Amino acid sequence: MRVIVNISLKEGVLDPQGQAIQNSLSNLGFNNCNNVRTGKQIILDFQIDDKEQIITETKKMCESLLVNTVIENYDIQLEKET
Amino acid sequence: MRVIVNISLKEGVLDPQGQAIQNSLSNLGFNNCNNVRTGKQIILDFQIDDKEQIITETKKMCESLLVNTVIENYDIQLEKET
Amino acid sequence: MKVLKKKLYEDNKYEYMVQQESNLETAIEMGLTQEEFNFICKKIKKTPNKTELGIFSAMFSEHCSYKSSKKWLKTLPTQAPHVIQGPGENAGVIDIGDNLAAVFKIESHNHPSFIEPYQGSATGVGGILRDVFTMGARPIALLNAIRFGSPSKPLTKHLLSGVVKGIGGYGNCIGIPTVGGETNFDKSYDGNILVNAMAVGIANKDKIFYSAATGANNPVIYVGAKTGRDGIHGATMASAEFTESSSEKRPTVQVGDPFTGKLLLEACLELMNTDAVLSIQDMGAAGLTSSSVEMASKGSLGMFLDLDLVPTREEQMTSYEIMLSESQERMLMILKPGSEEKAKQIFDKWDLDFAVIGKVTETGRLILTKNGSEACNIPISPLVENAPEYDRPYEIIKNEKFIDLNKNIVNQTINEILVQMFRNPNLASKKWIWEQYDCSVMGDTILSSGQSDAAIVRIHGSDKDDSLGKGLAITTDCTPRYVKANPIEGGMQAVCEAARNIASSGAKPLAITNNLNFGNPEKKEIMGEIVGSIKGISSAAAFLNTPIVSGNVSLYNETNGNGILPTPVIGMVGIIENIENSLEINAKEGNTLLVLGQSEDFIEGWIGSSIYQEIIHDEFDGAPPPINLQNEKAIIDILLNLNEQKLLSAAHDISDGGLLPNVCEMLFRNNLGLDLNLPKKLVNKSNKDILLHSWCFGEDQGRIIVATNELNKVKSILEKQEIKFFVLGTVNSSSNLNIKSVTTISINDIKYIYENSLSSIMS
Amino acid sequence: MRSGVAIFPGSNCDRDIIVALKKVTKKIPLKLWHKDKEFPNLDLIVIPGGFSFGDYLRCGALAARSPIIENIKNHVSRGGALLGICNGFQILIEAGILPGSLIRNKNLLFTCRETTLEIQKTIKSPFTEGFELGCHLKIPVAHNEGNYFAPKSLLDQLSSEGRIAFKYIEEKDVNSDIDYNPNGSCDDIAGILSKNGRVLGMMPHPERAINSLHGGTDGLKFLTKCIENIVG
Ligand SMILES: Nc1ncnc2c1ncn2[C@@H]1O[C@H](COP(=O)(O)OP(=O)(O)O)[C@@H](O)[C@H]1O
Ligand SMILES: [Mg+2]
Repeated sequence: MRVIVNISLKEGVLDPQGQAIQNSLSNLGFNNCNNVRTGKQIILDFQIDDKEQIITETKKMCESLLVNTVIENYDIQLEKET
Repeated sequence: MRVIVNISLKEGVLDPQGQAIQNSLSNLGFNNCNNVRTGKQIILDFQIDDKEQIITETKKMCESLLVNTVIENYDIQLEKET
Repeated sequence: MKVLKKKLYEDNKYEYMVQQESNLETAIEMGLTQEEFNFICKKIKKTPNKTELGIFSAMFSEHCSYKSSKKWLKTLPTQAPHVIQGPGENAGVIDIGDNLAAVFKIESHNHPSFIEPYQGSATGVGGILRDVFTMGARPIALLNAIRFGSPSKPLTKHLLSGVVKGIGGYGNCIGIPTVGGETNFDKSYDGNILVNAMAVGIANKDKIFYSAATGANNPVIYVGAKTGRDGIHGATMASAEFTESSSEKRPTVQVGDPFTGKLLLEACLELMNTDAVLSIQDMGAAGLTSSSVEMASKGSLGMFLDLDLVPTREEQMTSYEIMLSESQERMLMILKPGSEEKAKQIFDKWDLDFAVIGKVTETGRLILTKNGSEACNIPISPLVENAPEYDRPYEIIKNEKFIDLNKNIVNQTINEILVQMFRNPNLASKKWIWEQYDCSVMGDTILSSGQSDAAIVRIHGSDKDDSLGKGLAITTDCTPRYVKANPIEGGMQAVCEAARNIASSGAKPLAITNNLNFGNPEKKEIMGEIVGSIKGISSAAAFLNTPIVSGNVSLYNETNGNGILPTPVIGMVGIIENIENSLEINAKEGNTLLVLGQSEDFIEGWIGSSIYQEIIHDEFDGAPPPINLQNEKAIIDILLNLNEQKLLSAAHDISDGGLLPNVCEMLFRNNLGLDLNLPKKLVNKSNKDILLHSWCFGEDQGRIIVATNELNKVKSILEKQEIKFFVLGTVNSSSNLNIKSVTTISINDIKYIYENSLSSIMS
Repeated sequence: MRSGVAIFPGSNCDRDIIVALKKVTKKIPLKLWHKDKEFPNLDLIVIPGGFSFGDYLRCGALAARSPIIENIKNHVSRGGALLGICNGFQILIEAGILPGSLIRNKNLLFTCRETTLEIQKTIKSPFTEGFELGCHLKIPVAHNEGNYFAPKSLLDQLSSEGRIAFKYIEEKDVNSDIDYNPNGSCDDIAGILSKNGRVLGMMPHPERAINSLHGGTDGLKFLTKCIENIVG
């Protein structure tokens, strides 16, 4: 079973990368986009199938390692195996 | 209107960061996860509302800047404004 | 306040609300005391609104006002003919000849780095760099003095790895080499790490920029990055003790943007090359508040700012937020009227915000408007000149216990102790750290981490066809366990070790910047540590003619009432006229090693508060090694003298761990060996004899090991000058350090431990 | 010999390479700004190291979309020589001038240290022809993302076309755990050439080894030979 953790910067936290990307986009002529933020994804493949267990474990992983909860938010998404 | 671009490494491209995360996870006792890959998200806020135009533009952005198509895949997700 | 804060993001009427009057309760929540609040009301003849109170609270915080330490800082020696600018400006400035000046300062980012190690340390580096280039100097080197808790704790690893990544992340990206530093571990830092960053720059002596505002009606300019809601009230956070609930303060971390930092650096230096800038100040702690107040106060003028003109990153920011935001990479400048357009072009070229946001006034007041109405109107002088200054009670506690060798039973051999020492990350190589720092960008690094006792950076362009050029030598030093045992001796020791390190690299010590890291000054024994250290630093700095030209104080480094070891870090800068004479620590085959400052009669080494003691007894105790300033000065002078005559090929001062580990360090690089001479009285002692151990591991001060190929010449000079010395032996290619009839130490084996201990802890 | 150095916001080794080129050519190279749409014909353009655009998005990605890149491509198609060092190499890859990709170092740490390079057998190129096959150069690296990655087919192609300029190589006498390959790059690749041999991308910094007092002089030797052969 595959789980995707989406990690984004908390509202109000500066995202210099997003700003630099937005500048480049507008230099390339893309002017319809007025805000760019960046985030991370971590894709985890579990060997077990118990959804509840997977979610509980992923949460623990996020809090203890994957996410810098000082400046980042996260959400967990379950994906069907393809 | 908000668009999320999910960028992931192509199958077969080495992901040292994913590997390191997996090692750390298993050192922390999380052993149910047998594969970790990392990806990026780019969140774009558009000032326009025409969905089709947004998607066409986002595709262009991806091909010309946001994605290194040699090693990365991407998908585009439209989000309702909140 | 909490309820209001929550509303802040939802309710755009907040601006109106913050202009409401405050009361004592709000003042206390902002970190002010009742007396301070009453004082403010009296001085400004009204009850401040919340913006005004926020400005007072920031300016009165320990971080900005130095209220606990000011009385004592004034006693530091700050004068010398070579001092151009002492403490009080963004950085200290000294004359280094050829119409050039060295500009340098050290600063702490302890609390933010504990909360978010990467961003906390990165913004620390960014901040200290701005302090230096604000003065018109191009930064040429960075150093870092960092301290962590027990190395075995997972939290320590997390913090260390984050801090090192953050320091490297900023310094590497902005392209200024990180050339040295120091790293210590002690359980007292478990809940309170120290991250002190030092930057050194070079400016033309007649193009130094200062912060004092000049000329009523001159335009006030905001440049750099946009203002966001980051780090609001960071200065008060830096002045508060940590408690369990301080995690609530987390969203206040600032994010560093070294890319914008680089653009700002280049743009400012480019602008400073014109005649447009009258005064300039970076926005550091307490952002726009401290920069505007300090500029106005130093010029005895007032300032008017229209906060609607401040470039902001987020919507509906209130005057309170704009004034107290600690967003990074911003500067405030006063320009010559009429030069705005020229200046703007430069900032446009570098894609940076540029805005005229107000003007200098003669009112002596800080007046702010927001949405067309007045948001703040207060006199400036009480913010600075009348900021509280405490004469806190203190008690200097000295551990005067003499550690009696005869009562020490040893059951370990010299080899075993050496192995434990080099396994200890305090003594092990810090290569794992410094390899993450770009040490050679800018092309002028001559010697950096691990190569010599002080880093040497060439003064750019000083190399001409006929000369390889001159350089600055830079080091940071402090031995907190000595300071704990005796603050005065410990303070002196830090200065002396720094000076010895500078001299051991072949350079002449010139001046000091210092970072005083302590616990809660409201406790009289901690205040005693502060006062004692300052006394020690003062006497040594005065004696060695290395005045203090800048510095920083970080107090309340406590978690749940447990203070850190007192840590007054000394950053020292010296000069070497010919970089060809720089000295590494690595000895070469055929060199003779001798210790300056130690005689044949010396056999009983100082064990009190030594690393040896920690290994044998698992704790530190006893008086620290005493400092004799005359001796220190004498060996520094003689070393420089010998080096000028090109008689030396390496040097290394004896510090942590004592003589033997420091001899080993000189042999590591080239895998060399030595037959070590012992004083006659020690010959035939056993491998476990306490006297022999104390000779090998005692931490007596005032000693430097030098390597020479001209033993006879050196000897005769030393004898003539009546300098004590002891010949240790001649370096050979055997890779064995042999102590005759006692033991043989394999340099390769020990080196392996030395080089890999830290990386194996970290992986 | 007319050389130019292309400077992007965030470049930070521009001054260093200018000093080095001046030392070799006795002339001050032309500074080119990332927005420059025109500049005179040059014999050599160097894209220096640094963190162009903060390394944001991907190293070199934003710089590779700058206006100057078109001109640099024209310079290359005219047969001009082009050298990308470190971030410059990353930019050349992002701009599609050189193939493959540069990903995070294997140890995930920024790494600054000396490396030893071995000159490979290559097609005719001004960047290698001054050296005997297999000769060693000591040149430092300092980067976060220097791990050259390419599919097997591309690696084979590069090798058969003689486009691998140098590889990291182990020194004999070292006694430590440290890997001679500082970043984990495929086949220990440290630098690659374009098809015509006139473009070189390399991670190590030759401009940091031009002084006997620090870094040694192998970088100076390298740059001197390159310049001799570019002028021809
Ligand atoms: N955090 C650090 N960053 C860079 N270099 C460091 C750091 N910590 C230690 N070093 C380097 O390691 C070497 C040894 O440091 P230290 O043991 O403090 O030396 P000494 O005892 O001679 O003062 C020095 O060259 C120093 O610059
Ligand atoms: Mg030291």
